Amino acid sequence: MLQKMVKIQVLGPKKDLHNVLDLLYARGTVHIEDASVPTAPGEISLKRMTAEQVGDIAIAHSKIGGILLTLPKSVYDEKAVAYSYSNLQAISHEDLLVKANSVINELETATKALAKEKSELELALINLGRYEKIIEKIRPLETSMPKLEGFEVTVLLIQKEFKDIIDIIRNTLTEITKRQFELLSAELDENTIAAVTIFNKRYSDQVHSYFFSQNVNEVRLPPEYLGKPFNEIFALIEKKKDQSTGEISKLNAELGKISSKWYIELTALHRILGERTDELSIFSKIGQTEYTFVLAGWIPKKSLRETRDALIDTFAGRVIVNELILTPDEMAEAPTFYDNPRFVKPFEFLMRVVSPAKSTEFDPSPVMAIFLPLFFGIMVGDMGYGLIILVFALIMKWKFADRDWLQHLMNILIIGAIWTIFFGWLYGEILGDMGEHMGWIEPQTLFGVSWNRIDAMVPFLILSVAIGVFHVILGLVLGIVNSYTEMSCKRHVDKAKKHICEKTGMIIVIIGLILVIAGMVLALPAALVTTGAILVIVAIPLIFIGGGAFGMFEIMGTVSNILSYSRIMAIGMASVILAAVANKLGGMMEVALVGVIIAVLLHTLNLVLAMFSPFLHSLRLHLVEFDSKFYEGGGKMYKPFKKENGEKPT
Amino acid sequence: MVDFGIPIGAGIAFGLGALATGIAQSKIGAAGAGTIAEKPEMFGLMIILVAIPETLVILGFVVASMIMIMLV
Amino acid sequence: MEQINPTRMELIKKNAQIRLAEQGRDLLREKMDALIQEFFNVMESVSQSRGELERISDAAQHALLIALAIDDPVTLKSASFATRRGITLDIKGKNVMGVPVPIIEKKRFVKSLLERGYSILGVSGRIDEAAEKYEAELDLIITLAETETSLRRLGNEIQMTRRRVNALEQVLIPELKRQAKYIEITIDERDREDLYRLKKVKKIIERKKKAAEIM
Amino acid sequence: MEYAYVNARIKAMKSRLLDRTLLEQLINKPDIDSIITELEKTTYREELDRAGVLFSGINRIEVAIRNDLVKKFRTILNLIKGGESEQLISIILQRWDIQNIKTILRGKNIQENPSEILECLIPAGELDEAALTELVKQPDIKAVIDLLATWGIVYARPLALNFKEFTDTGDMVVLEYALDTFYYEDAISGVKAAESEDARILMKMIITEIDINNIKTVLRAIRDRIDVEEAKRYFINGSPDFHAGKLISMMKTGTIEGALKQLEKSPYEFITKIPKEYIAAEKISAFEKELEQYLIKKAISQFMGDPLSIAIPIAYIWAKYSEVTNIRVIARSIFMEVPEKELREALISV
Repeated sequence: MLQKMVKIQVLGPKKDLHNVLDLLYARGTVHIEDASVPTAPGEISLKRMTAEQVGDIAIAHSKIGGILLTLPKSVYDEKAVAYSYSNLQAISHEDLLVKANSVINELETATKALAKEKSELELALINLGRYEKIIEKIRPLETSMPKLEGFEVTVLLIQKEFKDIIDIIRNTLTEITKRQFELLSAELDENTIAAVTIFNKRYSDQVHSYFFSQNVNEVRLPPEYLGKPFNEIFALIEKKKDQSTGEISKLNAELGKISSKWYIELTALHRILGERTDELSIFSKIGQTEYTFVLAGWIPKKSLRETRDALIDTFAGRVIVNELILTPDEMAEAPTFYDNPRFVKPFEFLMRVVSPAKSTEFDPSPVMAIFLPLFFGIMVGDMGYGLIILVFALIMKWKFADRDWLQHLMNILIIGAIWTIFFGWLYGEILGDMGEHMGWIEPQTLFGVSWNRIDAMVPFLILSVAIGVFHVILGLVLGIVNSYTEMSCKRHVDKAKKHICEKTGMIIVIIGLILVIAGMVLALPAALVTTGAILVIVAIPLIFIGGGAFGMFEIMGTVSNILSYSRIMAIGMASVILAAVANKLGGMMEVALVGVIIAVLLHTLNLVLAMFSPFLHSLRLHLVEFDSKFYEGGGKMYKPFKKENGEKPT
Repeated sequence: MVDFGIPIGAGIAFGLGALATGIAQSKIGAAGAGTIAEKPEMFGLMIILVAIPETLVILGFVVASMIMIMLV
Repeated sequence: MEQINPTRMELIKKNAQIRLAEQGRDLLREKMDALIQEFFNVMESVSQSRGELERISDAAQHALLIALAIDDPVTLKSASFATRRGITLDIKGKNVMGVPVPIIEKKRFVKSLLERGYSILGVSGRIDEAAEKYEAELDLIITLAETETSLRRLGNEIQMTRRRVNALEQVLIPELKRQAKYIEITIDERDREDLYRLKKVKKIIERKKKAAEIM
Repeated sequence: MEYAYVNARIKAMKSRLLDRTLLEQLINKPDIDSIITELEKTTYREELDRAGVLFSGINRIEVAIRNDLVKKFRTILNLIKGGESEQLISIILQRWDIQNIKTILRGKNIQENPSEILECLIPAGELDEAALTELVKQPDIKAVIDLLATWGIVYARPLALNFKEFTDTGDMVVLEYALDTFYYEDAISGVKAAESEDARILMKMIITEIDINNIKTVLRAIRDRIDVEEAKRYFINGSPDFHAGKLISMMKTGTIEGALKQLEKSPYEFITKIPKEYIAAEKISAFEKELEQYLIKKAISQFMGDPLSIAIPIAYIWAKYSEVTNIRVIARSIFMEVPEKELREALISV
């Protein structure tokens, strides 16, 4: 369940601010909000506090970030970083700044210079590629030109639609160079023609100024390649490329050297400076007047008293804690604080991953804690598998004691495994039908049905759909409850009323439909069928009022949601059949050992599928079919002002 | 003569469901890969989303088994 | 003062000087009045243009800010490459009551859309507007340069004239008047002395005459 | 081309674009440094770190967001490498090539320092940083065009064709205009040749863009009292609704109101509803803003289009563009202490 939150205002003399913050930090119960924003219109907004050192630390932080960006990531050793970090943690603010700045002084210029040189080389390399492309295209043209001393080669690029200009150029060149030239042209690509001319250097200026005024472009090459034959240029470019690549790798090595020496310390410094900046940034949320400070925040109702008493005791009444009386609209802004019994925690984790609940709505995690493992158990339902999963989960828990998310998942698996064993007993399954074959166990009989899954397929399907009906109706009821609480919130009244209307209608439709269908299949008295039909007819206007035309589609959606629960039976069937196949194949083998190996392999496969698929589909049933009936999510998490432990850089 | 109608019908029911699931999952999988590339924290949600079209093959399986069991 | 010759001739000279100074003073006063009138005329237009300039430079700055904010500063810089060129101004002079004031050849800097040197298709209207406002500002600044220079020159002239008038009025004319007065007094004094002396001589002569009769 | 993969990645990238509340937070920041701190918490962190080595304050933000834009566009080009969709996306990104070549030509025309020119280039198109660096190194305009021709880059064509007129008149507009018309003509012919659903989607966008450009040109020409014959040169052909005839009849009304009146019952009717005082003041930027907003909204609404088509990359490109613009507007406005109301007016609302 979610804890009820209250908003408080802490007021006190400015000189006590630091101590108040220290106390709150140590308590770790208050989720601090910006106090300088007026909560109601007409209220004066307060000036914000500014922390003195926040600037310096932020600058050092981002400078170190900049250095880290230029360095290649060297062997990242979380342990070493953590060690270095904890060492740094012990130093005071001032010393930390001094240390950070000395590191910056030592590294900044060097890394900047190296990075700059490297990026220049890289840019040059890209351009060499561009030049190479054109040279490669023109090279064949040039080979057909005579090579003459004292003559200059110029390559022109001409748009195809101006190809007539070539003749004009030829004529003009004849005039300028007194026939001492050669001009060859060839198509370069679909739009351009390349023309290579060779002429006496004497006329260079005249020729170039003539070209300058025409609709032609000269091929431009970097100055160091001017006047060289293209083949030679090509070779030169290749050489230059190799050279640059070599230099780049040399620079990389140099950066790598710096990195291997400093990376760990820099990472630790960066992390701690980041934390300090965050910590100091809390100041910008605190409002101030000339002599007092005002701090606003949310606190769980159950810790309010304790925190208030602590503040009042410590500061001898100089600090006041006001509990603000909020309208439901304002309450909707409260952060979400999950506070569930231990066995629900793993499911709370799942919900948080998807989208945290809003503080005002019903938290589905407890319901999930009941049904998700139950569904899992119904689907897998095998004593053998259940035991193996249990052992597996326990081993994983023990092996990866430090991974929070894995712990949560394994806890879910353990609860699921217990249900699996129970349902295995019910179905009479140990490693599929092996238990029954060996005579270890018999399917139990309940409600006149022997729950052997392969035989009792239809009852199973009916059971699954029944679970679906129950689950979906539960979801709808929760939806009504949520909408009812929402009605206290003014801006949502209309929406909430409509939701209630729609959801009630939906429940009635479901019941009506069931009556109709059940009546027809089981030949129930006609009165029941008629009642069902009447219920449906009554409910449809309700849905229409609540959800409009779209609501009508929702009926279809809801029905298919219910049918979707048939997956409980289907996945279970798939699992049991695969297990049976494994046993059968294993049994068919002549050599016992081969049979056992095949059986073990198939059972393992089935087991892996069994852990994954039923879990996923139970989760899906909750998130898609169940939650969509009432859950909105999108709340902001309660983040009390305290040290975040175990926080890892993302 | 053996009546092939029932197994073929069951096969079609299951096969088409599986095919449809495959098509849907390929798109969702690609999109999921894209999303995870940008936001690794979405991994869990993506797995669930990829599982959603499995409804089709599961319903196909249910129908197929019903055909096989109820009509034989 | 000692070197002043207290003669009647000198007095006549001084009186002539005083008249001249007074005439000059009156003339200068008239000139100053005229200059002041001109000064106020120019001043009015300057203060008007100043207000205008302030307004237009605010608008220009705002337009520039909007352009910078929406179309990246580098786009603006790129557009500025297209429009960058020097400005040549022709400056002539004119005389207002003997004061040389500059006349800047009126050339409009506000360009039309097609004259800015960039293709209008690739440059947003925001940049155009910023350019236009700055061109208008430039226009105004140059007009203002002309009028403000005139204003300053007129101001200087007025000050100089006033100093001259003051010098005439406060120093030269009183001094001359004092000198004339001195000469007058001195001449009077001398006249009285002469009279007395004559009377004394007359008395002595009469006494001598009487004595001669008695004897 | 596997759109499922590519578009899923792009959609994930889209989900990391800054949302309204974050922009709102940025607007409420008191100074540039706190904007940087806020942006450091987003995907801009890496580029901010990189830019922080050389720049600070507003420049750091601007350089970082520009580089991030370039990086994202390059990512998209790399993702859809090969086949028709790459060509189509390149058509959209080529606008940056055009802008870059223009900048280089302008810079060369006034003999600007190469490093100054290089600073103004945004290598978000097909011409990468390497190519632009080499182009900037060329001594003059002719050499730039020659190098483009040498490398077989299409823009050499319109430039070579009009170079003579440029040398005769010395008017850079000739070359710029040649590039602009070439871009749209080439885009239309490229898209027409493709004849696929993707091409149809892109065509709609390009036509809208051409219309918007033409309407802008008409309004600007009316405002600056430019002769119809002169203005006609600057129309871009290719739009079925807003062809030259329609545009000329808009121009002939001689007033902004008259021209706007002819827009009634067209998709661009919305600009006739602009406040009267803007129409009276002939404030082109107000119209321009509405038109651009329309284009961007239309492009971004493509996210709702076919999820397995080019619509998604198109939408992303524009969404990214508008995000970067909005960040810049906020940063600049806070830097220059512009009142919040004006800041909000300048934002592109998405």
